[in-house]
Amino acid sequence: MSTLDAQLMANWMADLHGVIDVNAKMLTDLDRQIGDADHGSNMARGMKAVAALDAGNFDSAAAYLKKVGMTLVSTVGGAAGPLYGTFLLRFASALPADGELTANQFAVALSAGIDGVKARGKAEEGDKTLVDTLEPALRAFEEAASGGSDLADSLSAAASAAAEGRDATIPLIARKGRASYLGDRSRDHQDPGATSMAMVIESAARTLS
Amino acid sequence: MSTLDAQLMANWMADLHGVIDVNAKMLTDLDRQIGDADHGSNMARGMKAVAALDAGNFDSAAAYLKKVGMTLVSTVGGAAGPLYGTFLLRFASALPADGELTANQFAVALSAGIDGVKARGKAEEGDKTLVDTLEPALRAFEEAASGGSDLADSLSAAASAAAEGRDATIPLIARKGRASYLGDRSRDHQDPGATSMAMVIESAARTLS
Amino acid sequence: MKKLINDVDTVVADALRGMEAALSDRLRFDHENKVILRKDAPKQGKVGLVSGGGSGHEPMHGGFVGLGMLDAACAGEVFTSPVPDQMMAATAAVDGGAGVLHIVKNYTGDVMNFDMAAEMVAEAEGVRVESIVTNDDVAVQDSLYTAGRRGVGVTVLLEKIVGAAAEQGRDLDALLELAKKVNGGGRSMGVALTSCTVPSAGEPTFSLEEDEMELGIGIHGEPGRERVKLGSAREVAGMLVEAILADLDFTGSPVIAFVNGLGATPLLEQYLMYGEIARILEGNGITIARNLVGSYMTSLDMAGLSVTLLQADDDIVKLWDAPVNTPGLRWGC
Amino acid sequence: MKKLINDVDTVVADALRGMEAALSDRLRFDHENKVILRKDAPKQGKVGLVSGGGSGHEPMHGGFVGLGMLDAACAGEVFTSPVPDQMMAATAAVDGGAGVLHIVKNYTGDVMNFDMAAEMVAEAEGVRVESIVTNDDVAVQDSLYTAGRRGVGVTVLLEKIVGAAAEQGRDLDALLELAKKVNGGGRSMGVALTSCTVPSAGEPTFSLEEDEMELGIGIHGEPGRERVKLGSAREVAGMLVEAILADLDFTGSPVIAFVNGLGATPLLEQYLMYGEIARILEGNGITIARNLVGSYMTSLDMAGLSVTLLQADDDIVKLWDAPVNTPGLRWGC
Ligand SMILES: Nc1ncnc2c1ncn2[C@@H]1O[C@H](COP(=O)(O)OP(=O)(O)O)[C@@H](O)[C@H]1O
Ligand SMILES: Nc1ncnc2c1ncn2[C@@H]1O[C@H](COP(=O)(O)OP(=O)(O)O)[C@@H](O)[C@H]1O
Ligand SMILES: [Mg+2]
Ligand SMILES: [Mg+2]
Ligand SMILES: [Mg+2]
Ligand SMILES: [Mg+2]
Repeated sequence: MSTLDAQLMANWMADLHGVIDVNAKMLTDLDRQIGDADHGSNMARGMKAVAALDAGNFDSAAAYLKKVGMTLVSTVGGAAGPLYGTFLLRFASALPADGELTANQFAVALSAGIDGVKARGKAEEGDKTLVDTLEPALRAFEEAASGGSDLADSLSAAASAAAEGRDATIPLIARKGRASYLGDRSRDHQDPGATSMAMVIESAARTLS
Repeated sequence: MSTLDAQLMANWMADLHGVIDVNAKMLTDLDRQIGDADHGSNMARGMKAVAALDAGNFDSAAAYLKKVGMTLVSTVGGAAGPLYGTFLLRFASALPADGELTANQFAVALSAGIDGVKARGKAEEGDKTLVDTLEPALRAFEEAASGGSDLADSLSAAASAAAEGRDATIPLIARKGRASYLGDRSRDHQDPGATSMAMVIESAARTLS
Repeated sequence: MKKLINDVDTVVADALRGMEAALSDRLRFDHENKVILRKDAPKQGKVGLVSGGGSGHEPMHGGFVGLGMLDAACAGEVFTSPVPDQMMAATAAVDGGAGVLHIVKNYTGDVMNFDMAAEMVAEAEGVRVESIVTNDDVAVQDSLYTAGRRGVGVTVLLEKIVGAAAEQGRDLDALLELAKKVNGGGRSMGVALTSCTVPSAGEPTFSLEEDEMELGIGIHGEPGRERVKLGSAREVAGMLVEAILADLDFTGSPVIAFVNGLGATPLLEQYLMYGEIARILEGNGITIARNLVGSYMTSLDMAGLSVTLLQADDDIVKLWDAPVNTPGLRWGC
Repeated sequence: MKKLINDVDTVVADALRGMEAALSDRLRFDHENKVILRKDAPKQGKVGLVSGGGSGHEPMHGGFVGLGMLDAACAGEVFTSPVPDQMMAATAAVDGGAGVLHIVKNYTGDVMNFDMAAEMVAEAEGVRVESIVTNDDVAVQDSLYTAGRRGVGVTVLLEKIVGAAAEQGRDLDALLELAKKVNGGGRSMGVALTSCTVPSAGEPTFSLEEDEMELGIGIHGEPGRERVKLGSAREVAGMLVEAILADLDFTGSPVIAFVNGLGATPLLEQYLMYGEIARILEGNGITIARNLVGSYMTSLDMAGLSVTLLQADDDIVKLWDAPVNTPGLRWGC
């Protein structure tokens, strides 16, 4: 049972901050191969700023996560900044003000976040972007939840699907973002944004239930 | 017995041209260590221009060698250009118009050439320059000649002394030219100009008698 | 990695402090937002010109702020688009009541961040903002399957030309139209001989063999069309010009020819390449009205260069010749 | 070796052809002698200013030919002094009856070649020639046991300042005196992070470990004072400024501070370093009257930079501010 408040979301972000920090070099290395070698430092810079937010200053989960979204927009830059920022802003807007966090509420918020990402970046599943992590994660989450799983189980289903979605970017040819310049040569590389987004979902599974 | 004419000097220069060409890379490598990595290409450029002169157009050894000196001045550049050019201009000016080339005449010409180099470059023996090849060569030549040796024997004495003078530059600290910037660090390197100048004397020994 | 920096995290902030120390007689610095401004901004009644992008391309864009070019430039982290806050601050600071034109290079990050900024600033401050997205790099296929052609050398020429027109007092609609004409009539192609090294990454972005070059390189070290054998200057010039001419016909009007060093390529080689390129253009019946040779849009310490051709009608040539006074480009005053 | 060239033997000739293609509206080229001239040379009654040296330092010297700077520059082979024929041709071409000043960097080859040229041109053409030999590099001990300090950054400043004075109509004696004052009041110190590669040599002149730098580097890759561990920008700035201040007192008058990139060092790092240097100078009670930041005197593709300080009295500052119109330096017109 998770109480839907700023602290819960701050736990998520604190966990994610740690994961991104540890993996920043790896994310940058992935981006070196098909991008411009900055995804790890971009995300780390953003999460550092997020970690400096004090959950105590926010009176709801939504208010806190909106600030997280704005903070990412204001600090990450590049493609990831607007995308991660929009994801969290829309995710936050779809959350109820308080109460328990239910699987259904999470699904609605996740779906809203994904819509925001797709509207901003115009990518579809299969374009070798972080959408390739998000879409399977949402599908798995919804399937689990509609089959009666609680938030925790639905989140772990989503996390597995996110990891699979991330891995599935490897054989793809990129059609959006910087990697698309490579054409065929983008094949056989794992997408950095899909990789960091899988960390987001995995971190949610660890912290939100 | 050597007839003092343009053709004799052209033989000298043709031989030298071949030697410089073969050793250009080595001279540049020496210059890389204590200079600016161009002595070989400077000398090769100059000797190529000298080789293009037609001895048939000159009515004396002196006229031909003056043109060689001017050609080196006009094509070599750097420190070597004025020094080699002055050397040959002064050498040429001290030659008699015609007749046989005697040991004594060669000694006078060599001495005049050296005076020109020292006036131009202000280097003394021991400064780790081509003067360190020239001075011992002149001393050995004069000693041999005054001991009754003919031109051929005096030249081979000079060539041995030139090689020794060149080798003797290795332990020296440079006090003139670009190598002097190195101070102590110029020690344990053979001077490029002393090396090319030894080829000049050795080539003279091969061709002038 | 060998760089004259203090800390990979403060490279841009430190460089802006140094730039301010050197140029505070003509530029103003908003360090909080990493925005470089004309000292006299906002100019009442003049359309404000704002550009920006990742740092590491200097003098672009900060070095092009001044009379006859930009009113403000936003400096992102190295090779990373600036964030909307920076663009909003810049836009608000240069708005003189006649609206603001955003000059954006076509990269996903730049476009999305400038988009967000334009939306937010229009809402918050009521400033009218238009955007021109430059996309002149013929190395990238402009298709549904890519993020579209990248914005490269034309951006510099556009900032000069549209900057001159803004200085003359043209309005936002006219400037947008002019900007579209410039972007539509310009094409570029680049080549890298060596990789750049991003400070925060600490090692070269890619590596090339001693006899290889990357044809169609992007200014952030993005891979190009193909990796080919290093050729002579003449051959390389041929490949670059050919790729451009295959994409757009340049025989119809005179051109501005721009040879741009990517960072580590000596001016000696840039001039040498310009000579080869000019010869090829002449052979193709193309007249060069004006030229620019130098390292104006760099990629940190990358060795290589890019070629940009721009169709230049009388209006464009006159605007090109108009006075400009920026740290990176100056003439006529 | 990776270079955009056709042939190591024709690099300079090819680059001059390209420079002519780009700049023939304002410069004239004597390709036989590899001399770059002001289009309007000789200017009757004006003292002619001639400089030159090995190529590979662009824009110095050819890029400094034009109004308010040089009348002619002689381009030697890469890193090799030009020959007297070139200097004689340049001198004869720019003599407007008021004599000619040779601006020579203190390297044995340059000095000897300019000396021979001055002797010969005075004899053959009756032109009055004076020479100023710049020797501002504090990395080298100025003693009987060396060829003396090398001429580096001050040369650029001197060409600008004395060029402005020549444009004003000062006579040869006055210019020589001014040139001596500028040279005497200027000092420089450089550092290399990587070696350059001379085209004809085909490989780097020296090699440094990943964590080493050469303190006191010469612009032809001549070794410096010592090889030390690579430091932060702040530390490196400290070492360079300290070496300069130990050699000459700069507290007496304002200075012109010149941070010069050696080729492959990004402008971003140059500005960052300028910030550090300005801070140190301030801390030492030294006032900066004017500054110049950029790659004006390069060493092919070497990464590194040099710092030059110049004592600048009112006359010098006014001459600095005077209009200049050359490919490499332009303002006021
Ligand atoms: N149009 C897009 N839609 C969704 N995701 C995108 C899009 N473009 C890029 N991305 C994601 O952004 C990631 C790169 O982020 P980052 O390296 O931080 O930005 P940049 O490419 O500007 O350097 C990619 O790996 C990809 O997952
Ligand atoms: N002042 C001098 N007097 C005599 N010889 C000198 C002097 N300066 C330099 N040299 C000789 O010139 C050689 C270097 O020639 P070179 O490399 O062609 O010229 P640069 O040093 O201008 O590149 C040195 O090895 C030295 O022997
Ligand atoms: Mg990236
Ligand atoms: Mg040399
Ligand atoms: Mg980026
Ligand atoms: Mg040399």
